[in-house]
Amino acid sequence: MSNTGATTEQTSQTTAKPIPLEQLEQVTIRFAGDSGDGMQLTGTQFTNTSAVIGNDVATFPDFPAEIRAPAGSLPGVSGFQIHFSSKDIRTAGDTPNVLVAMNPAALKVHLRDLEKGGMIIVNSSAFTSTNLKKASYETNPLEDGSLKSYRVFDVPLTKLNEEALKDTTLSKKEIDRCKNFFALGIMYWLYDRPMEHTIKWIENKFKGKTDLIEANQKALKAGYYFGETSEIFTTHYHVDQAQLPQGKYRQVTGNRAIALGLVAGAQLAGKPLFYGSYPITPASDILHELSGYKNFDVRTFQAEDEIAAIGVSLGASFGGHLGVTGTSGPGVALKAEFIGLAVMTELPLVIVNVMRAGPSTGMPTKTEQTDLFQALYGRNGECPMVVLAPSTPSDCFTMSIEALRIATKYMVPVMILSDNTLANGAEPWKIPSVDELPKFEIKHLVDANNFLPYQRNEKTLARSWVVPGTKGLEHRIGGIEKQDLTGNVSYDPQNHEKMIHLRAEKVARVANEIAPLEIYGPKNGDTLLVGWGSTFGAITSAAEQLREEGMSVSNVHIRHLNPLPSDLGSILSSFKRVIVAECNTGQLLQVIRGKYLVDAKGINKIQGQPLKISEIKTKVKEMS
Amino acid sequence: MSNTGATTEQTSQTTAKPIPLEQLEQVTIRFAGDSGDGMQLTGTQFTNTSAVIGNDVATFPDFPAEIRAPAGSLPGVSGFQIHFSSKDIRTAGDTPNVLVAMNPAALKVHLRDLEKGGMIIVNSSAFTSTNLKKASYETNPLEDGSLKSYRVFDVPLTKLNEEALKDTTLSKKEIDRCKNFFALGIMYWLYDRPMEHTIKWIENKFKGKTDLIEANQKALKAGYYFGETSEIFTTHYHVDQAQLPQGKYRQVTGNRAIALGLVAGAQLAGKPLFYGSYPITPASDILHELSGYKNFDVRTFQAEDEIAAIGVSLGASFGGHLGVTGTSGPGVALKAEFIGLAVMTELPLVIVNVMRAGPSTGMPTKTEQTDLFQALYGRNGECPMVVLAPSTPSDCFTMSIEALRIATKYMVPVMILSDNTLANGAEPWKIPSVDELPKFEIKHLVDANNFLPYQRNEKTLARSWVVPGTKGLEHRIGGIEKQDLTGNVSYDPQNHEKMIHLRAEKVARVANEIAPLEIYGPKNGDTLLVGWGSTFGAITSAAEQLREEGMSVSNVHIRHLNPLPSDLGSILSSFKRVIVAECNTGQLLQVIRGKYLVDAKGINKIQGQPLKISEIKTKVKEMS
Amino acid sequence: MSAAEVALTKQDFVSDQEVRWCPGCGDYAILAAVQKLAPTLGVPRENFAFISGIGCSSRFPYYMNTYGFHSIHGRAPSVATGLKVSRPELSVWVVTGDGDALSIGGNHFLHAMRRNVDINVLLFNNRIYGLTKGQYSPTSEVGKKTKSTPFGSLDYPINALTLALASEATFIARSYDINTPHLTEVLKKAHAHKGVSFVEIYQNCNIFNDGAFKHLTERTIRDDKILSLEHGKPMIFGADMNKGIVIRDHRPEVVTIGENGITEKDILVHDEVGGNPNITYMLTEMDHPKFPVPVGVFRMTQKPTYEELFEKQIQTVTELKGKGNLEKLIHGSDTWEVK
Amino acid sequence: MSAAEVALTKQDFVSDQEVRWCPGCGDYAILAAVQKLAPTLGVPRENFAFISGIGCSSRFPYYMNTYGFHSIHGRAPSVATGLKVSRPELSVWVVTGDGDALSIGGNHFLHAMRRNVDINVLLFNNRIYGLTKGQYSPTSEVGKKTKSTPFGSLDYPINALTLALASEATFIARSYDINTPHLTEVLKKAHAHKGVSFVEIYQNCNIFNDGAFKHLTERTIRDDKILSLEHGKPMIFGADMNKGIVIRDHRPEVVTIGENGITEKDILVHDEVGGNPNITYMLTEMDHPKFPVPVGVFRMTQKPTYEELFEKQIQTVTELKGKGNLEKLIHGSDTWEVK
Ligand SMILES: Cc1ncc(C[n+]2csc(CCOP(=O)(O)OP(=O)(O)O)c2C)c(N)n1
Ligand SMILES: Cc1ncc(C[n+]2csc(CCOP(=O)(O)OP(=O)(O)O)c2C)c(N)n1
Ligand code: SF4
Ligand code: SF4
Ligand SMILES: [Mg+2]
Ligand SMILES: [Mg+2]
Repeated sequence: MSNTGATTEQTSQTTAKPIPLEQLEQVTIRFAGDSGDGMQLTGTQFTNTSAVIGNDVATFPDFPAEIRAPAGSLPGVSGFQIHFSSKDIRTAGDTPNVLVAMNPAALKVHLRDLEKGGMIIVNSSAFTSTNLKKASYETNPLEDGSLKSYRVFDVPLTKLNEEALKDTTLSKKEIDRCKNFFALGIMYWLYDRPMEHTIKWIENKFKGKTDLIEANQKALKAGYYFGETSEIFTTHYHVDQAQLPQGKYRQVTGNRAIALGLVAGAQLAGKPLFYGSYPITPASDILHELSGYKNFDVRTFQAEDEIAAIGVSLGASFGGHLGVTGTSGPGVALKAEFIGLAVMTELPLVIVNVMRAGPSTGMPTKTEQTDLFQALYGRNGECPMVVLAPSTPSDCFTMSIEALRIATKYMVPVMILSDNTLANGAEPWKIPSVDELPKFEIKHLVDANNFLPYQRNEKTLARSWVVPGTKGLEHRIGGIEKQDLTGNVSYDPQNHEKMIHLRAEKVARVANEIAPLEIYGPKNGDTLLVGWGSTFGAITSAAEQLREEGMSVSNVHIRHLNPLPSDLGSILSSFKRVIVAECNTGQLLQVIRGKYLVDAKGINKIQGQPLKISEIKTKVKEMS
Repeated sequence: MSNTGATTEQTSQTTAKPIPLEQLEQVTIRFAGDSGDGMQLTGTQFTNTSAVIGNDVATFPDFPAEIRAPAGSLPGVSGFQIHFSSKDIRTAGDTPNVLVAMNPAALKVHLRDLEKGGMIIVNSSAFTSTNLKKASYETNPLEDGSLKSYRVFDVPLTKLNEEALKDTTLSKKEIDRCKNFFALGIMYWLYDRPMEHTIKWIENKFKGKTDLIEANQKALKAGYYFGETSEIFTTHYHVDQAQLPQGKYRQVTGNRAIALGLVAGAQLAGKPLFYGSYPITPASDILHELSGYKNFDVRTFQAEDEIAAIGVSLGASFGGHLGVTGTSGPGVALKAEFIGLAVMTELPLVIVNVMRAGPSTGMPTKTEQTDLFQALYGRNGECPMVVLAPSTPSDCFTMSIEALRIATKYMVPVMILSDNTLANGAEPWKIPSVDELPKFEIKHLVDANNFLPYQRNEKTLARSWVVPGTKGLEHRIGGIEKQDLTGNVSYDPQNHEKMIHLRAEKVARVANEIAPLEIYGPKNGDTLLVGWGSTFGAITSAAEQLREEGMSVSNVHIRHLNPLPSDLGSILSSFKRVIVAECNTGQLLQVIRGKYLVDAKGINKIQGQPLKISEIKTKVKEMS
Repeated sequence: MSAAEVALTKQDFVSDQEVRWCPGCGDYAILAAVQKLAPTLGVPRENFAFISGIGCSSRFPYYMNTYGFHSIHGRAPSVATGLKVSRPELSVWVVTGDGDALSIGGNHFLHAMRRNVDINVLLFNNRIYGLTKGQYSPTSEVGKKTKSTPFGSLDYPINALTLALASEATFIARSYDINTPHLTEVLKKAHAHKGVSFVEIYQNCNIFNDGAFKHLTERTIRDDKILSLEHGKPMIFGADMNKGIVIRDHRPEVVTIGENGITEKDILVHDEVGGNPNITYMLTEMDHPKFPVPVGVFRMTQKPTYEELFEKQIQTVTELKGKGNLEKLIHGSDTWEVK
Repeated sequence: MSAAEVALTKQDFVSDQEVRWCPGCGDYAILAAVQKLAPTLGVPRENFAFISGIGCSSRFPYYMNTYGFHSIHGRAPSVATGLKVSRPELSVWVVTGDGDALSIGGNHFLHAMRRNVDINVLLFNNRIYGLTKGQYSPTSEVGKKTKSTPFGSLDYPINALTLALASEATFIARSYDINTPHLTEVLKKAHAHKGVSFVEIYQNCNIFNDGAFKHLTERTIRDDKILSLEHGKPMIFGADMNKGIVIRDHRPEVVTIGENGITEKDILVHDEVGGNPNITYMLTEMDHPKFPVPVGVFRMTQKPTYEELFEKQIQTVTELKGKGNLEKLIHGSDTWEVK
């Protein structure tokens, strides 16, 4: 098992038997099994326990394609990766050090990602000839020597678990469903984590079902003690607490953070939130989450399609609520015409795009950053829109509030570009105090004197937000070009050009709000890595590691994609070489080249998978 | 009346009275009147006669906004501009030299475009107090001296026409409807054109209605003789034949040329054409036109919306027909998701976008080039598409054939970007001989041996086009990522990246088909003007005139926007200064800067009106 | 607010925008009727909102001096739904055309109907696309020759009323442009109805489809061609008021009172309130030339509106869970402290 | 081609792709029924095309060893229409779900019905969004608790059959996943019908909406809860075959044969061919618990198909004008010569 920290040997304090406890700086584990094996749950438990004991953690689930594949088949494999560390980490880890494989298919699918020499813990009970066939293994990999470059630990998990639970009242099927806790128990022992958190969680989860509580807890403990006593393992490991900033923490995924951010934003503004959406992977969870928050003055509306979803949200914005619509790439395509209407009518609206791999239906459960062009340019006419890109799951919270604030302050639609990596990846989040969050005031015009629907605020160029029901301010809006000030229909050539510039200028002025970019590393030098969105962790870590290796590499991460931060140009010109790393064929790259005329190059990956630290490092070295 | 040619005085040969006949090189006339005044017809007649007698001509209609406004009102004004010349011309003229105004509203709307000192022929009978009020004139401009910097010719057209036709059997209303022919008659005399063509046209048009034939012909002649005898005019004018290439000519608008090109392309390929569309200004005429060609194996389908329109067309392409769908910007937004499916399923499909002023509903009857970004980038995922842009009305014919050829040869969707200027503008078109047109063969695979749906032609990378009904080649396609070769569903990371590159490479290889760019002017020098689409005439003429004025200005016009011609890069680098002129805020500009890293600047106009030669010249001078 | 403070007049509902329909267009009469009706409804002017899609008809909001939204083609029902759900106190009207509502907007139309949002949907049916200059529409008759179908259209037309019924619209009615009193009465009832109200209005497009309803609505023949539905009254029509509708063999039939022993008592009585949907279906399907075309209110049934249910759910959940606490929400259930 | 040369078998219609539905999903039974039926229809395998949208159900084409197109969400009817119109000789089937057809695809659905294109539309109705993991659909009952409606859904459901009838579909039927013989019979008739055929198939999603139709289709209660429509037969149902449907007061009613003097002769006889649409309407609206749910063919009427009219128009115009001459066409009527 490779890791960057120094390792020391010491005797385990938790067990009597003298199994050496090795100190590690960080570990990446991939849990993999059949969709029905509960790997997401196992991974989440491991994660939460690790977080609670003070490690820094980051996770990334790898779901099977949307349809449930037959049990034991390759497409049915579900994976969950957790990276935990005694240092500050930013990604779910490039290469797992450990693979827990609950069946042959899981081994087959995930083996190629495991580091050479890594540890494999397999549920050997599942390596039956039927299962081997389902996974297209011709011979049993546990026997044919094909795994000899790894450290393989055969554990007949199914059987051991059955054994452990044979005295319970559960059916055989129910017993089998507990085996993930048996596996978790082993891993808790192996990485020296306490069982308390999970024991409590089981109690809560199965409240009222004593037999299930007992069985699952028993499985967990049995696994733990099996690790301790079986002599299969000759070492176990400890990863120290990380030095995280003081405070209260929770785990949060990007999708949940968006939901929470939208609720928070609405409450800060003192307005109802209206979320119109049509289900689509991987954005549906935002709808699910928000629909549970009805007591927060949150209104959710499942529309007949994506077009109607943005339509009702725009209608709600017209009515003075905070209209938001969420979807993924193909849904954004359908919303394009309505986004144009929002631009023209200058109403506030937030559009969330949780990007997935395209084009077309593409690979709905996989990640990609290929919708940037669509966000910037995917509409008819000159139709600029503010585009924000959170860079971590918890940043989704911040940027959602930011989106609502900008949308209402400038009276513009704002798109949030999240992606599958952020949406389903989790990280510890230092919970902000509500008092610290930026309140923002929304004023609806009510004064009927000298009212002109398209008169603008001098600073922001925003027109005023007048809510139907306000006496004396009756007016009409629509998608035909508007006359300056009055908002009446106008075909006047000069007026048209003026309005096009006004709408563009309004978006441009949002740049005034953007804090100076944070430069990770020296402020000038050889290479500047530029990124946006979910690649933040990988890029920043890669730059950091390259600096540690003696190279001159800094990085900036762009969270406002339109308008771009005003200091970006001067930062770019402070480096000899600019490299834009993104999960597409070079979309931000093209924008930056065109705007700043720097001969930037791209690091591009379009595999439906996040960029890895090592991939970035290798490429940067090649390009230097 | 200003004009660039020398003028000579000679005595008119067609009249006995010695009214001097002045020689002009070129003239631009704007006919303007109420929607009901028949100005489009009048303009077209004048154009056709001018073409028949050998002038070069170019026209541009300026329709009122879609809704019919009340008679006499400002929004109800309809205009038609014709530019005719003894030299080769390329635009409908920057600034009219002559304005024919049938009522006060027409005068009000169009006066600002007229050259200072220009000629105004007004129908003074229409300058009643009611009409003046409708046109928001507080005083009568014919009397208040506000027109003193123009040469105004008061003609009580309505009255004169009534007089002339008082002996016919027509009702008063019917008589009034003939007055445009009276005006046309005057203009024929004034510009020394024969009446034959129009006399014949009237006969055909009103076949069987002798009274109407007689009346209209009478009005025409009365106008003509009024010009000759009334002594209002002290000069009349002659514009010589232009030196056009030998051959047979007709007038053609861009919309008609697209329809003809699509039919021609289908016939050249020996396949039925399937045109699925939903009406939208200014693209509807293509549907109208094609729906009349049912005897050319043309199938037209008016769908329930734009999404269905592209859906049926893609279905027809799947069935082995040539699927085409046509619309304008907002419709393209709706088609985005289906275009992605066409990219993924690698079926041939042509999408016509007749651009209009946006964003949103915008100004539907006005022109703009603002959908380039949408064409290139307006879809989710990495979703490249071939984009072509005809540069003149008749080039629409050529590019439509080209689009069908590329779509079927490379198995890709192809977008044609036309615009309102091309769509409704007309020019003489040297009719090609059918034999000269490039035949292209389409082969549907029928051999069932070793069939793989996504196996590719080595040169084009096209997969084969297999038509349902072909025995042994049953296969399934769809929008989920395809496995290389088999086309089966695949979530494999490496395969995904490979397929993204293959689809991009297929589009990139279309560059092999593009002829070297024509450089107008010297092959290197100070300034290169770059353009695309309908600005061809204005840019080329501006460059030519600037050269004549001694400046070093060349231009290239890009007809293939994706992929860009492979020689563009080296051409750009042969000039000190690159200026991209377009009717948007700089879309091609941004693409060129990003791709070639040249510090190109833009000349941009977004007024819903075409760029003028003079505007380009002024800007180029400012920028030099 | 329940009533305007100062009595409003028609003029209060006329906006400052010049009306831009073709002279003679049926839309003028409908506009005038609405402008005249609006001040009588007891709704403050600022509480009216007119939402439209795209089409000649959809220009309507510009001419009403109320709140208005000229949205995009076919999508007005969704904008109106969003508005009504967030502002239930408003009187929200959708103005749409046969292309806007039934061609591109068919899906939003049917979902608006089934949701029973309390909006009033006025469909100006001129059986043509007016704004785009005359292509056939989903309500055009088969064989219609238009710009896009020079040899005749092939699609069988859609019956908007039957579609509304199939989508369980709670208020369904029909009227026509040139009968202001009838139109006004129908619109008044549409407004009064709690729940979605659908009104088809036959409207003449004198430019691209002139006379489309002449064979029904012209004053001289109207009585014979149109059946005016009135609640509680037998379905009698005809210049001599001697024709009536009966149902025989589960089909409607036209009979003559006084012939074959038919008396007024035999004639089907219209029940717009407690109506039998099977009869409503027969009525929506009755068409020229076999039958007179029914106008008036076909049905008016009660069920909770979408926005009522929506508000109630929010209330119920809030009562159950208590007003949400943001601090608690963002903490979630699983936190830990780093010291 | 009128018949396959060598007799085809079910196996010929099984593709090489592994079927990826959840174990126990109702889709399996429907797939098996179609694969078994296909070889018996006398259509060469290469002349079948299955077109779908997106959803679990829409994976169907991948498993049929025929031509297939897995298109985008809700749009299958348009792709199928384009294909059928350009290749009338093909047997074109649309496979869709309740979300695919009635939510995002509602408009294309209704326009496909009204056009009467000769395609067979199979709607797998599981009253839930399966693929996106369990949100309510337009056919979900009011108050449905799902991921997106934890406190219950508010929208009134859509009745797909009534909607098809309102859109004038010429063939309307219903069957259910677990009754293979019935389903096969219905699909066979759908195939035989010239014109659009709409078949709603109740389908169990055992993961996200398990048992949605259990109260109707379970073997033990089926006879009491389901009314099997058979042409020319009285509408009798019930375990003891003693319940029947009569129409009273223009409403259907359940009666018991042998009670109150009711005999078999009083029972309404089903006429699927010459059917009275007013009765069809009553049948499509009959629902649990008040009524047994009808299955079988509700109606099967004849009118020219869209593609027939389409072809005929091309022929007629071509006969009238002569085969088009490209040279002449591009010359137009107004040319001049430059010498
Ligand atoms: C997305 C989109 N597609 C097409 C159009 C063009 N369009 C505008 S109105 C219209 C149809 C109008 O017909 P109808 O709804 O019957 O209204 P009418 O003009 O007859 O009142 C069409 C096709 C558009 N504006 N937007
Ligand atoms: C444009 C678009 N929007 C949303 C989705 C996500 N999506 C896929 S299938 C589906 C609904 C599936 O429900 P249904 O049609 O009933 O099919 P089932 O899975 O139940 O068979 C949705 C919302 C999508 N693929 N594309
Ligand atoms: S085109 Fe027809 S519907 Fe439109 S304004 Fe004119 S008359 Fe009215
Ligand atoms: S989710 Fe439901 S409908 Fe989809 S495959 Fe599974 S059981 Fe079938
Ligand atoms: Mg209409
Ligand atoms: Mg479903």
